[in-house]
Amino acid sequence: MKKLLAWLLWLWISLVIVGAFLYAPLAKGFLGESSRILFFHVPMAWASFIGFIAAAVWSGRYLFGRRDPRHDRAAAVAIELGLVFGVFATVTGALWARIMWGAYWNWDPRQISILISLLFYGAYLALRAAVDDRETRGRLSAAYALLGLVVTPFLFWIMPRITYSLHPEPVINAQGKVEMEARMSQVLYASGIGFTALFFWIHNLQCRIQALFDRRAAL
Amino acid sequence: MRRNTSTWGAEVAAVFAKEWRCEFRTRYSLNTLALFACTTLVVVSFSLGPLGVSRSQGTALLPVLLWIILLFSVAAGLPRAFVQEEETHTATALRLAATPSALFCGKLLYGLTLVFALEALVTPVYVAMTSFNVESPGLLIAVLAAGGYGLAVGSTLVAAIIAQARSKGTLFSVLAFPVLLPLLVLTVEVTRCAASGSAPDVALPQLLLYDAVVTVAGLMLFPVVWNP
Amino acid sequence: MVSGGIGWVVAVNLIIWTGLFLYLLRLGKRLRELEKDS
Amino acid sequence: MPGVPTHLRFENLCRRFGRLSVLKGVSGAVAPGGMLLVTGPNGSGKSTLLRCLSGLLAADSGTIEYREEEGQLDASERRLRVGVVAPDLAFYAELTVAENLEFFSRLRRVSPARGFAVLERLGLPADRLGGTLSSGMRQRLRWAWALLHSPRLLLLDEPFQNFDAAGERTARELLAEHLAAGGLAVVANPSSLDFDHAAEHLDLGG
Repeated sequence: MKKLLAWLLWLWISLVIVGAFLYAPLAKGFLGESSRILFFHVPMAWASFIGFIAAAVWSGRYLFGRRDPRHDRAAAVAIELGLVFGVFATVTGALWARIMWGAYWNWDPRQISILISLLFYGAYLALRAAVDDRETRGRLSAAYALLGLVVTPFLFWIMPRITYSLHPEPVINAQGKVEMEARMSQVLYASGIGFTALFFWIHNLQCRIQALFDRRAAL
Repeated sequence: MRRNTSTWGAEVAAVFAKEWRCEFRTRYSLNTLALFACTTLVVVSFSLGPLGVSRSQGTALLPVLLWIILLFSVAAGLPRAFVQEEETHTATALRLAATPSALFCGKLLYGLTLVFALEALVTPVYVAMTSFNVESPGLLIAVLAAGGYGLAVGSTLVAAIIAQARSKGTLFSVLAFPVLLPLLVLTVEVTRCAASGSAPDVALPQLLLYDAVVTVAGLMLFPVVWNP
Repeated sequence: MVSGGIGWVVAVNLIIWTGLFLYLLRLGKRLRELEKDS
Repeated sequence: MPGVPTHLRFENLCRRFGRLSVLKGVSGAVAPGGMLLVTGPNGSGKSTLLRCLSGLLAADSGTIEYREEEGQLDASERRLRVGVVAPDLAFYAELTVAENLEFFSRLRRVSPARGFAVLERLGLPADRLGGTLSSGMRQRLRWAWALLHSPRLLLLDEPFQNFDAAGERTARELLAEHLAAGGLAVVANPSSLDFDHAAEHLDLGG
């Protein structure tokens, strides 16, 4: 059964790749094919945030539940993976910015917000590295992850209105609704689902690897 | 003897009184904060002074530097409140005697008084040395109060977290700055409005909301951070 | 309509994705073995 | 149900620190007026057990059940009710002995007079700064602090450490009075000191 799901995911993302380049039309007002990076840049950012939110949920269950080490491990792995996806999202975003506006980094509010949340979760990993006792480490990092769930949304809420936004707001969510042709949004959402599924598959594998390490460390 | 609210307030007062009594005996935090604020103040105004920042540039640049001075001064002086409890092992006695929420509020009040004292020291000198023209001083005081509160509550919570880790000093900055950055963006924006005299449309309510949100997070998370 | 360039890009992407996918599958299999005997 | 007598029961407590497993399924119980003597060589987990019982440390597994008149108390409530004497307990060096006790009596919600009574009984210099106390005086201060809120359960880790003859005599009297009044005590000591009181024995072995 798991194998079937895996191959289904393989097919799903393959279709997304084909769709992104052949099926979806070009976004209006962009330089040639470069807009197609949208189908990979945005979903990775989504997967990264979903990872951080999932980590906060696991942290909450760890703290206010039975202090089950599995929840602590799941939260830590979700944040590590969220950082990896976040870095990929930032790199692809910078590449796109380079093509579109001539500079890798132009202090666009969306870029700033992603960067600061990556800083935050980088600090989370620094905290985990600085505490030896397993129980204390779980407790403190879970609290910080929950603090992140409270603080990082502020970034995304206040940043866009404070500084002028170069980010393609009109395409993504000007006035909150997606102004894209049907075929584009189909591919985008399909890609979002595909990347999120990939995220949690890798998360599952990484958790099991971590569990084996912990078991051997405890022998 | 159930712990009712009236005695909860007495616990908060006891913690607050203890913090200041210890502080007056050693003056550790006061000295650190004052010295740190003065040195950064001199460095900043020196870099601005000779350059002679023009009036228009001033309103954009000076608010940022003011809040950077305050941020770094707070980062230097405030974590001690919890770090010293762990390093001198007095935290064990405190864990066995104090109600966590009362302890958090006591330490927060202590942090608040430190931050407001810092602001009262730094801001007038800063305005004088950089000839920072402020159109509406009332708004400036409001943002100093709300921003100072945010700095205090954020720093107190993060200090409680890093107090139980190794390498506390560096860890505090690494963990605290991403938490305090949204606050800084808002305080700089409102300070800029105060300088130019324009109305801070949405930034001030957002600043107050940030304070409220972090306070609630602090009250919920501190007991879990403080106790096993 | 499909210019050569796009076709190549799609092909390369598919190969990379399939490679990553097979790696993850193999990793899953080895993990199941490791978990079985420990 | 009238006041259920205070009692403590813990079952197969386990705690490990990384690779080192310190508590391997420790169990025990104490009834009102009873005392449990915990012995074992250094590093056998005596202090860890007491820290778990006081709620300062979370056990990895196992249960701790502590009941007072009002009923079952969880770890956070137990933590504030027990009286603890332990070598790693320290007080504020900048405050005098009286100020330390006054601060903690306000936290414990007991009248400061209680602090002075305990202070007198243990012969502590009220106006000496905490930092300038000798190790024997510091141990007396720990006893004074532990008895401030007249706890029902005493957790004593090497209770007579650094004491002179007078100090030990006073401490033994206080312990005897506590037990006579129906209080509970768990005492951890490397060697099984001669306790005139009938004590259950828990040896954590080598």
